[in-house]
Amino acid sequence: MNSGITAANGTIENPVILEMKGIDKRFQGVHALKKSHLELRKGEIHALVGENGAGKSTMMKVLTGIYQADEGEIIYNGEKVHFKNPKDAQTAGIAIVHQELNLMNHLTAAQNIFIGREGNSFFVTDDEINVKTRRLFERFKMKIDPTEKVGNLTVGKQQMVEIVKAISFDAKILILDEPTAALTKSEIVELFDVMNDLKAHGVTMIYISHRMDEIQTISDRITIMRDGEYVKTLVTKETNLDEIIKAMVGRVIYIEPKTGSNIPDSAPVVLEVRGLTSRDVHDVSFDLRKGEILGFAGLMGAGRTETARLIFGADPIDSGEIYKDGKKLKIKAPVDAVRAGIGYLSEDRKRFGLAVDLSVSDNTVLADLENFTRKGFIDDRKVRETCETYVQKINIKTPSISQLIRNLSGGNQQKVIVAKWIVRNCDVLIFDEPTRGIDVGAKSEIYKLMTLLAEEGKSIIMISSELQEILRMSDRVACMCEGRITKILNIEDASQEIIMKYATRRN
Amino acid sequence: MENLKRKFDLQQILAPAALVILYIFFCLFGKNFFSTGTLVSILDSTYYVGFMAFGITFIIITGGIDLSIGTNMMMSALIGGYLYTKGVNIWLVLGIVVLLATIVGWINGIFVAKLKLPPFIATLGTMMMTQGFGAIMTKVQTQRFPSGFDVDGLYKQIFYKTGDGFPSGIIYMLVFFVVAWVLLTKTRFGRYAYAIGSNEESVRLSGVNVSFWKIAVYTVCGFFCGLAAIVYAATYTTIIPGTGNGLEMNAIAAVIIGGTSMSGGIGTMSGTLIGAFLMSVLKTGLMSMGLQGHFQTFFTGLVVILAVLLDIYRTKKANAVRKD
Amino acid sequence: MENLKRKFDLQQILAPAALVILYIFFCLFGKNFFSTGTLVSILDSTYYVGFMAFGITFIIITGGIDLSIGTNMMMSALIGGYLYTKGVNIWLVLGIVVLLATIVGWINGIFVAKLKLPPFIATLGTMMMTQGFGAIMTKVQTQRFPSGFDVDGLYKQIFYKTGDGFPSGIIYMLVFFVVAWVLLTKTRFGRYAYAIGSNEESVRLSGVNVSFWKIAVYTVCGFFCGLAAIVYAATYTTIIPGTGNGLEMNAIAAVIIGGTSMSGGIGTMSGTLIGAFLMSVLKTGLMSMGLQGHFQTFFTGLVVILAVLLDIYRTKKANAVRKD
Amino acid sequence: AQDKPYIAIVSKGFQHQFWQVVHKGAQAAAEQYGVEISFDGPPTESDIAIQVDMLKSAIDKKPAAVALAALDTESVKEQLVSLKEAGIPVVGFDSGVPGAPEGSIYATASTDNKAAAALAAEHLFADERFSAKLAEATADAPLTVAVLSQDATSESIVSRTTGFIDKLVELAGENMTAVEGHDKYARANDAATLKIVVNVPATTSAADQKTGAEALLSLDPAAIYGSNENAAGGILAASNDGSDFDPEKGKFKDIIAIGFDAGKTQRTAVERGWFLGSVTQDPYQIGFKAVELAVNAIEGKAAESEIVDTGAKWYNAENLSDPAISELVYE
Ligand SMILES: Nc1ncnc2c1ncn2[C@@H]1O[C@H](COP(=O)(O)OP(=O)(O)OP(=O)(O)O)[C@@H](O)[C@H]1O
Ligand SMILES: Nc1ncnc2c1ncn2[C@@H]1O[C@H](COP(=O)(O)OP(=O)(O)OP(=O)(O)O)[C@@H](O)[C@H]1O
Ligand SMILES: [Mg+2]
Ligand SMILES: [Mg+2]
Repeated sequence: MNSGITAANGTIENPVILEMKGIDKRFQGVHALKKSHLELRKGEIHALVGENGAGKSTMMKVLTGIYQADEGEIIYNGEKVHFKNPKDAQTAGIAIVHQELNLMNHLTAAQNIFIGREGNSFFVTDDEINVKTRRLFERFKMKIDPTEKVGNLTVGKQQMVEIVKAISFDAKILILDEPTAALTKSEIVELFDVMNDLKAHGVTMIYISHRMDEIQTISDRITIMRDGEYVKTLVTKETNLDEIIKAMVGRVIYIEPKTGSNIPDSAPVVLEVRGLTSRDVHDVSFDLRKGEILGFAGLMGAGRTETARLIFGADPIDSGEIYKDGKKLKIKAPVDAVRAGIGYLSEDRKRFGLAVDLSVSDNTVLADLENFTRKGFIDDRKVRETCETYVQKINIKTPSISQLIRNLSGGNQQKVIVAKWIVRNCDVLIFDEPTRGIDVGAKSEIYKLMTLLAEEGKSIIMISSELQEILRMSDRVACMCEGRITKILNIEDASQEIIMKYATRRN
Repeated sequence: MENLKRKFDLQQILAPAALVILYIFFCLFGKNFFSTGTLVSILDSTYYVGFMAFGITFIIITGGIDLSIGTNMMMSALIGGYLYTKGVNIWLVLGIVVLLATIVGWINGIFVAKLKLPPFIATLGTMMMTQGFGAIMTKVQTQRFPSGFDVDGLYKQIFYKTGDGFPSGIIYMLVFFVVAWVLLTKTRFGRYAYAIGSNEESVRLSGVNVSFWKIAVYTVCGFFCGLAAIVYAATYTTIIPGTGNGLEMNAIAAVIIGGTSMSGGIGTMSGTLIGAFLMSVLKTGLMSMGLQGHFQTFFTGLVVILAVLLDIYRTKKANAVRKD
Repeated sequence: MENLKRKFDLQQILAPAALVILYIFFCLFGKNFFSTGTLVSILDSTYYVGFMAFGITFIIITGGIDLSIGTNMMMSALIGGYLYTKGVNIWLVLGIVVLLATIVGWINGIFVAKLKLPPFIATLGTMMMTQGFGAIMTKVQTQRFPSGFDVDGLYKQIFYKTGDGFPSGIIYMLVFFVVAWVLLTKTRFGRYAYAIGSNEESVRLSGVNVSFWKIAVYTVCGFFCGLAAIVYAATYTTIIPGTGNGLEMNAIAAVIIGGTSMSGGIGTMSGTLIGAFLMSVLKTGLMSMGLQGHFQTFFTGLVVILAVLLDIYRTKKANAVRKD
Repeated sequence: AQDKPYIAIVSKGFQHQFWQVVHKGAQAAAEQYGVEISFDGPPTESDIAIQVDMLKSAIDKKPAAVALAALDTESVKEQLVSLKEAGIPVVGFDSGVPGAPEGSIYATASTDNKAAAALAAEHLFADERFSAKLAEATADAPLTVAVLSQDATSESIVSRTTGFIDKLVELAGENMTAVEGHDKYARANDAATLKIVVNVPATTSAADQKTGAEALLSLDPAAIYGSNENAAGGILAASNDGSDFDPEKGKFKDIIAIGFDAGKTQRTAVERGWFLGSVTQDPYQIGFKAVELAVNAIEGKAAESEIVDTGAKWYNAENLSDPAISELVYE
């Protein structure tokens, strides 16, 4: 990739520093890890891949003493170890950056990084840790004020604080569980520099990600897991994408870019956005045609989500107009947008997409309940029938429609949300990071679904940080940078390089 | 899923079981506990708590709280009594009572949904304000509703007890229990209450007018406080200013014992009903065992904690499921 | 960042300003309000609320709540008075009072941190239990501490007022205000309180023994209730069984007025102190204007709401920062 | 600021009609003697802290005199002393300030609660239905008299409860009686043919008073007595506003009910003969005399007597028609 880093050699012959043998872990109902296995060599960057729910995070949580394995043993520096809690692991030099952000928003960056390490004295002062933190930030060329409250940082910066926190244990082994899920390309490059720097200092790293390009860039070896089982370990340089994916999903999936769009320029314009402006979005204008998929590419913080939220009425608009089928819309709240037939699938399902305590069926009809009520009462039969049809139609994997949505896998949750908007028969759907944190298998299904919807004449805006995804799905690509649309490309003219150019153009 | 089912069935069975067991226990060890007389007084002391509990169940399911229910009830009753003594027609008075309470509920709703005040704080404020207001309005004087034999005594016969001592109040209460139950389980109102309690933002982003429905929930709770005020007036005739705070905790206790989660999204109306009865049985029962008043307070507290511990233990499994 | 800074400075200024303005207001319109006598009675009525408020500030900053502080204080005082009348040495009694309250706090901590009960529920339970327990222990008898003129009156001179009327209680309170302030701002205890209130899970994942510190927080709150009990006894001499519930709301109101957030992570001890004073000034002031007791209740409620509205308005911008 | 002398009146309550009448009396006296008064009281009779604070701020207003009905003497001792030092005279009213430090109280206008309660006991004993039953009662089948006592803390309630019990014991004979229910009054006696059961509800709230009354009624006693308006209210609430005591067709027709104080519902119950009768104080006089005493004190007159008994009357269906009685029985 354009980060231009290649895996350093020589680590593969290094001595084994850590070995997890026959790790078995059950949760109520779920057999998360089945006699799983992992071997680390000193100073290597070891990628851990697998579909959602493969057991990667659990494996790491066992290693760092957050969960206790039911069976199996961990051998670290040649001796058998057993970490009862995260502290044990830390003191043994094993640090982790968790998949989901875990920061205390009301505390400063320094306080966050050194929480639990204020020293043994009962009294604490910040002077010392502020200095230490500043040094750390400088070392990795990060522009963050140690005394800034973390709540005021952007997600990217917060992620960096997390990483610095983990590093600050000067750990022998550093675990990064999907650290890039919320990072921009440039931040990812920064991160990789940091990782290589650490590698040079002999730190061993486990790197979990769903992004194959990154894995191929940064890792020395790759361990693949499937359904809580160890599949195989590959040497990055000696393998290729297909082999990895095959091992992950047990089948081959090709992601080839779309060659051309079959949406005629004559196709009617469904959504027309003019001069949309707010604090973080400036004068955004574009048309969305019937049956088209308009990709929104850009670095994180480019303003794509914000644009979507503005169109959807989730955040207040400063100025600008929105026309639907030629009619001007007055959108003050999501209610208005939904009435106008616009649906929005948030980039953060858990927080903005789902009512987790509710069932699949409740979530499916949530946006359209008034049409499922007769004389003020909810028509349960109609609800059931509708839901069952959609469960079939877009094959949502769930034991029953009365299943609590929180028990579904990410991919299937995403499908339910899609169903929600189709039920509400919205003809403009905004997918924000539709495949974030979703495994390769589920991904391709979501892609199929989107294509299907487009063919049915729905118009789709797809915000994504994964360029292959953009290239594969879009008819046209809108590139955003710092809240502005810098260019709208036809798919024929688009390539990763070109998109990146516009996505980083400052104007 | 299984967990959920099991939990649900247990829910269905456990609470009523506890109620029955407790009743039998007191029948065996209490003095003249097993008698229609006692049964009736158990019902009597359930009415007003019950109504408040029904109302606040909706709110707690949305993940909110209302500390003002007790004082709201008293304030409405007070002002009602005041108007009655000023010669306003009794039925009109009752109407006004309900209206007043409903308005207070609506105000709570505005505070919470529009002004975005945390429910605890907003209703703590209105709790103090209603308590003060009622006293101020009535110049801190005890207000009296007509007793059963005054001209206007009829309303007591309807809402509390007929001349020949039939507890008509229970009918009044059950009718509105059904209303509450239907509201919660069969209507958009109820469905949104659960949804909001489960994840408010995602409901908003589903194009639901959340603040409208939240206001509705608090208003309905106010309405039920009004109904409570009527039955309170009918039962105790005399309304004393500056009282009412503390009652909210009884109602909340009933809701909790009934298995509704304080964090929202989970709860049933039947649970609340049973919780309310359970508390009355406990109260009357301990008295009949010759235990002085304060054992009630103590044991009610104990029951609240045990009930929830049991609940946690039961649903541990269900909760354990993936947080990530 | 700016917003935050600005907010913070405002915080610093606004509350004290309000306090002063209110005081001046009453000096102008109250009857002989501007007098050392009045000032002293303002202090007097602040003591016990203040101590409870200090204690619960820690808990609220962790995002918890303690409804049992009022009844806990009363229970400890009751049992203390009981022991005293049974002839136990006064100083020993005071020690036991504090110990009892601390134990109750510790129990709350266990319920919340170990048994994972929601704080609201756990402390609702202990609230009822302590209230009942105190009454049961003392056979529902009023308990009396020595008044200033009895042999053991000395303790009053220390904790409440010297013979020649100097309000020594204020010293007692300020000393422990400093203790509370140091605890909150300068120690790991306080740091973790903020951290837990801000994001408990991440504190746990950072290898901090969260439940230990949570228990500590509730225990400390209990300890402060004990201190409150002493000054309450010293001020009012007579302790009545079955009272104390409702007081918690005054303490909480003080904390809220002081700008501490119910959702945890944000709050200051000085804010709480000012909040407590503000309420006493309001109380005494309204009385001195010849307004019936219930105007206090009303206006306190109003102030709570206004205070928080103001806070929300002030921090709106700060909050606006990216939700996604 | 004021030219008229100012008298701060701190009562034990404010809500009950009783206090309203006291207030009236006080105002009347205030006009007659040309003084300014303020009248305030805590929300419930267990709010000692509130009363103390009220008294304090009353003192801070620099009154010419203070009239006080203390919830509890201990808690106000200190104020009494400072009042004495400040040379501000204090008069007691209603239950007054029993056991106050020497010379801190000028005089007290109050009902002798013990005596008043004794009235009730006497009339109960005089009732032939009751005496008949008592005659039949044996040690194995003793007769029960139930007493509902609002709380075990306020002086006046306690003395009204004791007054009633003691008189009953005196009339029935020490060795014939036992008292149980509440430790404060309890006195065991196996030979007892008359059992007096006292109940003190959890709180002073109407709901708990009712529950207490119900608990007592479920023992089917020969008689039940409520020792103040609130307790009587509990009995009324538990008996369908008293109608259950209807001697012909009432649910509790064999139970003799006796109240204390007045109030509309209670008055009706007495009028209709559901209650055997009730004892009323003379709240108007209490208020009037209180101010009168205060004025005397201000003018430096010596008090004639420590206590000015404002009297208490037994009223029942018969004598209610008599206006002299009727005017005492407030609605
Ligand atoms: N606390 C838990 N309770 C119950 N089940 C759990 C828990 N944590 C994980 N699981 C289950 O264990 C399995 C492995 O989960 P895990 O999070 O390790 O997968 P993953 O490989 O990290 O997936 P992703 O790529 O989405 O992070 C999943 O089926 C998950 O549902
Ligand atoms: N609710 C919000 N309040 C304040 N600032 C916001 C909010 N949402 C986004 N921002 C800011 O607006 C800018 C655009 O953020 P946005 O999330 O829209 O970018 P994006 O292109 O969606 O990138 P990503 O979705 O990967 O985060 C960022 O600087 C972000 O900090
Ligand atoms: Mg994971
Ligand atoms: Mg985005």
